[in-house]
Amino acid sequence: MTVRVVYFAWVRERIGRSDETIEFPADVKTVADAIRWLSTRGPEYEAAFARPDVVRAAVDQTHVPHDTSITGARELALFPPVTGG
Amino acid sequence: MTVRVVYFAWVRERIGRSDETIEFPADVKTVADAIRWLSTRGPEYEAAFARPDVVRAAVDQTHVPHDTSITGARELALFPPVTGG
Amino acid sequence: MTVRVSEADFDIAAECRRLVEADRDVGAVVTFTGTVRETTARGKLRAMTLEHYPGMTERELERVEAEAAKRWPVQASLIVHRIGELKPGDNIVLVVVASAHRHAAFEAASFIMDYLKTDAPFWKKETLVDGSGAWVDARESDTQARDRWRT
Amino acid sequence: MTVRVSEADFDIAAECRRLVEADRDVGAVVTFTGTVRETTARGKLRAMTLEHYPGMTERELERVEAEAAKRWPVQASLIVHRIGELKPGDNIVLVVVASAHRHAAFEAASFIMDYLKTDAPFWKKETLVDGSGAWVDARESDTQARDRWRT
Repeated sequence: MTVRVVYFAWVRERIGRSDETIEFPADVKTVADAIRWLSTRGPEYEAAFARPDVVRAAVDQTHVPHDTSITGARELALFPPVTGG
Repeated sequence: MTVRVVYFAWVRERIGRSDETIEFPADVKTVADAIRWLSTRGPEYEAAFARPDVVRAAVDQTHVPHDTSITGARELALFPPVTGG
Repeated sequence: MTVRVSEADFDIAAECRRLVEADRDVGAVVTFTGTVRETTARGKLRAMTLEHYPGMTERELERVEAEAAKRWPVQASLIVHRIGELKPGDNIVLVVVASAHRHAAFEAASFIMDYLKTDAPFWKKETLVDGSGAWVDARESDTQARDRWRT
Repeated sequence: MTVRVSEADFDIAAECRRLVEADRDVGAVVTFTGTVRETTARGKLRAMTLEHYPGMTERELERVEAEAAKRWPVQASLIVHRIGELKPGDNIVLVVVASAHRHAAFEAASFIMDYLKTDAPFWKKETLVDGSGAWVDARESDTQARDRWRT
């Protein structure tokens, strides 16, 4: 499954890129699976996702909890809690 | 007792003046007494104070209830409920 | 803390800028602007005339500003109230509250407006397009709004 | 109902005037302006950089505006949020709500700010005068502020 993955704030800085297109293996079904799988891609990903509980996610630009399915998703965003306003 | 009496809004319009200096007789002790006494001064005062319960008062520029003493007051203001803002 | 009663209009942006420039740790500025509505219960408005009690007005506005500053961490506040003849769409009143915290700024501004409505000696007279005039009646809901701060 | 994400500053007075001119029965306009504070928990600020998620930001802001209009009689509303590099004292965010009723305007503006804080995808990075930089931490109090609207 091919998904555009986008990163913001310190998640983006630690990984060293703002977006990439990822071909997830078939057993990656949820946001939590995706974060776990990405963590294994190298030390920069490991650093970004060292505490997966503080990472927030959006699927196709809607906030979602980590147990949400990413099946059919076009875009997965991973970022720290927001701090606007 | 000499008091400057000031009127606002429809109290002022009905009486036909914005202020006057009144020598109240000795038995006029409270705001309610003053309103009652003023009502007897002519039809314009009677019209202004036909419903004394809707008239608000201030003694020396502080809101007061009708049972407040006017002994020693320099200024008594009589007006409708306020409608600013 | 400033109060101003004047025939002149006000510029919200300039007033806010002044408060923030005076203190760079403000963070949150809430403003309330009351404007003259064209539609009244009696018909279409031509003009609204604001009368006030000079001296007492300023005292009451200063009192409510001081009370707000006692209840919330207000860094700066301003009340401007216009008097004289106003047209539909014109500004009537401006309340500005600056604080480090947004909830304090919202609550203090709302509190000031509720007290201003019931305690500041202003009276509005409406003139309709047909030429008829009438003093605006006070509303019971304004007294209730003020009283909720007393609990 | 309008949302705008932009590097450019905003003029509160001009924005308010536009809302009132469009509807002469507005009566009450509440604005919230958030500005960059010079003093931070870590030291004196030199600059703040605002990052956002283009597309999702606008969606979230439109969603919260629509939700406010469902809950209160909002006649017009506007959200402007700046991005890019800002200095102490600069404007960050503007929320304007126009209504016939002042309590509706106050509540809707406060509601919009609470949701914006927790749901709109913006991130702040602080650069201090000593050159050190750090991402601002989210605050638990903001989540609590939003959740009080859910009861």
